[in-house]
Amino acid sequence: MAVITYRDALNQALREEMQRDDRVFLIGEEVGVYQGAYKVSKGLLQEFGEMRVVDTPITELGFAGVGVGAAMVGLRPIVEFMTWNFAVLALDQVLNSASKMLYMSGGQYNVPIVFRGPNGAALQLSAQHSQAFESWLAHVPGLKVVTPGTPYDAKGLLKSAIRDDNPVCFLEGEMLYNTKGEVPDEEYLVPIGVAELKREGDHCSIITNGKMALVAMQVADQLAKEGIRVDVVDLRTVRPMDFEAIRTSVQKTNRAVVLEEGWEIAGIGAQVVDFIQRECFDHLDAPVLRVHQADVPMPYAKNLERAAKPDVPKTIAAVKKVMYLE
Amino acid sequence: MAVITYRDALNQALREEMQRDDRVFLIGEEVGVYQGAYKVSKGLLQEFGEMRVVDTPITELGFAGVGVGAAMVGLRPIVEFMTWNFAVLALDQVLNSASKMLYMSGGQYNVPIVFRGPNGAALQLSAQHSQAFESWLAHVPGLKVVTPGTPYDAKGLLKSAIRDDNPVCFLEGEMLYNTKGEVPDEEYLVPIGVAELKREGDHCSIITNGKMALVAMQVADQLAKEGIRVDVVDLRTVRPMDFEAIRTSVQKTNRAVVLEEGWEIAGIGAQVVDFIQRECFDHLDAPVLRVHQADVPMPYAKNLERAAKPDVPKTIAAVKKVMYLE
Amino acid sequence: MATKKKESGSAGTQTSDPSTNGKSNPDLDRELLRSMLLQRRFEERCAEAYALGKIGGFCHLYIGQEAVSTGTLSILRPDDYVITTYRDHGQALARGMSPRNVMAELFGRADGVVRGKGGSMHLFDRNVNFLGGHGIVGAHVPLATGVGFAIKYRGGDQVCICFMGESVVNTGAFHEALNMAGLWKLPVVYVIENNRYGMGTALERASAIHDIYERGASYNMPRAQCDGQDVFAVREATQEAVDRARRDQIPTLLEVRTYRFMGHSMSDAVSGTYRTKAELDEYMKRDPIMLLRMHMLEHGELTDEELQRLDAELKALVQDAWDFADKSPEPPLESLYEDVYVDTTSDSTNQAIAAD
Amino acid sequence: MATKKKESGSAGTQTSDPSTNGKSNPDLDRELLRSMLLQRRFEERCAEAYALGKIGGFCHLYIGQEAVSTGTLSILRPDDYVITTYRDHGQALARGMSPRNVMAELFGRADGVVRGKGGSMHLFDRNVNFLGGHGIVGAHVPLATGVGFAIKYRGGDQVCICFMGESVVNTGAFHEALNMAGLWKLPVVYVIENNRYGMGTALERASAIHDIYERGASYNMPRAQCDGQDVFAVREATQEAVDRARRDQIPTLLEVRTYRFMGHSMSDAVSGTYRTKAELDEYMKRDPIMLLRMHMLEHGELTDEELQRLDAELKALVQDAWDFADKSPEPPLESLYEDVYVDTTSDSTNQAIAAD
Ligand SMILES: Cc1ncc(C[n+]2csc(CCOP(=O)(O)OP(=O)(O)O)c2C)c(N)n1
Ligand SMILES: Cc1ncc(C[n+]2csc(CCOP(=O)(O)OP(=O)(O)O)c2C)c(N)n1
Ligand SMILES: [Mg+2]
Ligand SMILES: [Mg+2]
Repeated sequence: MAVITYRDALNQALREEMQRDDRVFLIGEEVGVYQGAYKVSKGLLQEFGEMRVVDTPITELGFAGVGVGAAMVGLRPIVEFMTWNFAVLALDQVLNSASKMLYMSGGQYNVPIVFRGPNGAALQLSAQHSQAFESWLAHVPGLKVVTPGTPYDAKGLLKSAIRDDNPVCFLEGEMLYNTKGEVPDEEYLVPIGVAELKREGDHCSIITNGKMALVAMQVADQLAKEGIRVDVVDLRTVRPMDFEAIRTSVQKTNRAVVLEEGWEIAGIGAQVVDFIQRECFDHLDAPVLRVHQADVPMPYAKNLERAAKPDVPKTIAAVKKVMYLE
Repeated sequence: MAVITYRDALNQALREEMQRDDRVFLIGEEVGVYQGAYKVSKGLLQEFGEMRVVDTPITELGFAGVGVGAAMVGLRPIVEFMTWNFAVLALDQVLNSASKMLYMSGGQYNVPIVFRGPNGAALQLSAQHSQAFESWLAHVPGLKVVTPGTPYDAKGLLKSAIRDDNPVCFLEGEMLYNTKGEVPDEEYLVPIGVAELKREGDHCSIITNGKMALVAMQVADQLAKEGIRVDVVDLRTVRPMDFEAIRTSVQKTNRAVVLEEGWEIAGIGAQVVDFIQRECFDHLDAPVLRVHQADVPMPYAKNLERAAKPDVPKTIAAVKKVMYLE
Repeated sequence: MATKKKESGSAGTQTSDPSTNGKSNPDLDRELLRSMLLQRRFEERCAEAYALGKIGGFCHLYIGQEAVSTGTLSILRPDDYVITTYRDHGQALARGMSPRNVMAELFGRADGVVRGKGGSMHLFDRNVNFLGGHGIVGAHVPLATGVGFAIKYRGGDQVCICFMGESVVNTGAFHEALNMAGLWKLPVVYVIENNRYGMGTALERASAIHDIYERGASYNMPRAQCDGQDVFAVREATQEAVDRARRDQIPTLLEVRTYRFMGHSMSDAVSGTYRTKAELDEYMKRDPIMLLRMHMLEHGELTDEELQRLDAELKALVQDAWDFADKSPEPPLESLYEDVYVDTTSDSTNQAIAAD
Repeated sequence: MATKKKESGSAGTQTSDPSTNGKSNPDLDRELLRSMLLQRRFEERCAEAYALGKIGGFCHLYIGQEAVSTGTLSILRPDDYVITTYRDHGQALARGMSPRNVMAELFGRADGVVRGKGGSMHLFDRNVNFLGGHGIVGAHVPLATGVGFAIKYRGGDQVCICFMGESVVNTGAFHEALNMAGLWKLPVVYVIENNRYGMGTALERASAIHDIYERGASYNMPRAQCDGQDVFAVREATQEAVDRARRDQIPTLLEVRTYRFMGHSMSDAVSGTYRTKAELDEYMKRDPIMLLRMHMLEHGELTDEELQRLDAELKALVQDAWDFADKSPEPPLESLYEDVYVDTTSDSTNQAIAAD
């Protein structure tokens, strides 16, 4: 297996699916001539031409709608948002057009579209460029919401997303693009809606997704040194959520910490907690705790940003707390 | 005390605050000549003139931004969205401008603005006109989110919202406008962030907000006939949330049902559950259950819509289940 | 009956009178009349059904604007696309959707064209490439641009017609969508049904300019304005725009000046708040159906007796639709959870759903 | 150096040459030069600080466009308002923000003009009515319209200048905001800094029309285009627009043609991907600071020696800002939770925060 970056894994997925199906095209800001703001679409314009790699004006609402319209009549658009922060402008098309079209049309018009781009905070980009949107998107029936944390998952899930006949929101991470991991040479898919137990342990479950899966793995490593063995359940998809994987893990460990990138209030972590307390009530030895961004817009200064983000020490502290170790 | 409608209560609040402070103005679609799509602003154009009751083009993003800009330089805008469904188009201004301005400007520019309008489902308006937005809005630090369920709360909270120096999202209900209740003749305020125990009981807590407070009251009435006494905690504000009121009730009843209007996944109900299991872990005699909209876009047909909405029978069933009565 | 036109680059205003250009076409005219009268009779019964509580929610009638739907859509081929707003009954019928299934939809029944899921505002029919029925003002305009993009992508010669009210020209979505269509040269005809009011707001109170087709200039787009009460004028203007789109993949912004004879929706008074009874009466003198009928009578294309017969036939058709809708069952409760997701992928054998 | 103008209603194109209109004004010219050179020297050090990791995040330099900030803002009164994009260092300095506090902000320190909360993209300063520094393309344009609304509401004669890149003219926010300003006649000057590229996308690949000031026609708005490398041309065009706004509360769309000499942000190559080195070199021949300097030398307003002295002085000023920033502490950790909400209401004694 080759070791490649998350960025290259996405690039491979795009290229392979565009080769496989000529209804698939990529549209967004700077995806063509510029090769992608984060170079995810590198080389695609050269290989597939201007009709299939489409540079747009800065019109998130407009080009998201163009994607939905094209999907209604048989194409399979991949809409790149330079970041999900800008996609707020396009939410009406994601929510009121894409997610509801199949339902409103009584099953006649499905919308096979992927909305993708980096999500959440990078480094010192401050308030308007650092938001994590999985909680908003996961709230919405009709959407699927995917948050891969590794190159392997990124490639396999993006391919599944492109083939899916429903609208899929695909959340990447600027901080993930350069991370590396093993990716098979042969074709593979990672199914949407299936979590992965990325680390096995029996003392506590850490339920997480996306970029935070990396944090969870570091947490697991450090805790292992202290003899604490944790399950790391990487949800990978937050809608539909793999509740069975959560149940299995928590019924084994009897304790859980939910680690998410975004804000606390009505975050997806709250949903995970809701499920656990409802379905594993008698198994729980301690309240479930959550680790998340501080309840503030993201600040610019390095020290403040660090303090605002969920991280390894905060997660370790939460694990120890649910284990009544302090 | 006069018995008036929720609509008139809002109208009084608008009028009184506009009389009190000439920096306050109302802006939105059809608020003037048409007297409001739901007649909430009836008579205000006549009393305050065109500069303070401003009809806009259909440009939610634009006029929300106009409000934020005006608020930055000292006015106190009330931005009416004809419904919150259309406010999706304006979310960038709510989220990236209003909620973050104070933070980004290092405390220099606060945004004293109220975004208001009907939220959630009315009758048979189908998918694009029936959504409840409190969960999305409550997710966001920098916003306050208010959901009054009675005329008394509507008036008192709207007056507080207009006087608040922060951005406040004020969610009304089309189905509430004609409901009636007692409203004092003299001036009063209802503080933002304070729940009200609207019914006292000791068997189970129902935690709810907005329009669902009415449902909860009916539930309480019906259950009372069967000898089941419930606490009805009407949150009234969902950000900041009155966690102490929740704690007090649940530590008394040891059982809770959370009733909300919107969808389940990452809904504010999940946040309430998260709090309860964390803070009242040892007090709980049963898992907390939730009642919410079915996880589908809202359908048009009467029978389907009824089946999709949270209602009295579903809530009663949930209460009985947490009481292990079936 | 006159058409005023201004095309990109040309400064002049051209006037023509297609309705009296000598060539009489009785068969076509009867088709047009039939189409318009069907809409009228259908919607008169909608108003009745609404009053009876058989139709619920928002219901926006099209009465007064029928020359626009019929005039434009009579130019299209079956494989062309149509997309519109919540005020969609007229276009749905003019495009050939079944009155039975449309009425059943309005009644919220299982045989509704969208299975009772959408109601009045969300009529869709894949059989006639009718892409809805959209409720968020402006939101369907980018969709139309996307349909135009797909046509060009596939190298087809189809055309997409996108209907919208005049309020839409102030929305960001309109601007973004038309800029892309102008930039990329897509085969879309954007038809503004300028009925002078967006709900209770007169055009002049919402738009900084009043000849709104001029906004096409910002998008390097041919543009025209025509009389929307005159079905021939609408046809002529549409034909030019459709030809340009089909042949040269050039989009057009077409402003059709019309008027709605009913309130904005069933809960809006017909007149009094934002427009006078006198204004309404004035416009009703130019009822598009009456104008066409007069033209046909004048040109000997129609006798009074034929008209009576047509009217009776259409009334019966609408009654049949009503009866059908009335008898159609409520949607089954399990359908609540259907149509949220399809469980196919592009790998599956069920590819038809994604194909066009 | 020429100004091309087109005002609403008039079809002609007018050419003038304000820089050689005979009247020499050495004091003013020195002020302008000082302002522009300060920006240049400041940003050269920003690039250095970024390379050293003292500045983080996104950092968009303004080098090459200094005649726009200086030219426009030199026309304003202290009580006027300014609002802009993430590319805000130049305007911040030209408006009179302290280089020390700006640099401290870029360094993410407690003495930063927004306490380390915002960084490069979000400079705000209430003391000079500088309303930010906004990161979402297009989003601040409605804010400017709102500021114009507030001015009119209060019956004042202030003006708001809203800077934006040329990409902004394609956004829905721009369209919605300008329509309202045109409709309501608000005292706002919308200044498009057309530097030909939105990140890597040339104007011609993003906008269906290329003389983008013409979009003003859709909003019944006076409009003009001018040379953005010529500070005098910028001043003249701004003066007209500001007068119109202040006197008659009429908004203007002013397109200023300029060029950025650096990459879009610090992570973007200066040339190679989407523009050639040759193109860049061509434009650098019209460096606005060089042009002004030449003008002053030619007119005997400045000696080489004076120039050296000015440059040395500004370099020292920037060094002082750097040192100040470097010494400023990190923001205290408890400030993380400050500035999320104010705990005042309009009842409280602390009304100043809401007053203007
Ligand atoms: C974004 C948005 N804002 C507001 C509304 C409420 N609304 C529905 S129709 C309408 C008026 C539209 O007028 P126009 O575009 O002229 O179309 P007409 O109704 O005249 O056919 C309004 C304000 C909406 N549906 N969507
Ligand atoms: C809505 C939105 N989309 C995309 C971006 C990313 N972005 C930041 S600047 C920029 C280019 C803007 O170009 P222009 O308006 O010409 O201004 P310039 O950078 O040339 O000064 C883009 C695409 C953004 N910040 N906001
Ligand atoms: Mg209209
Ligand atoms: Mg630019």
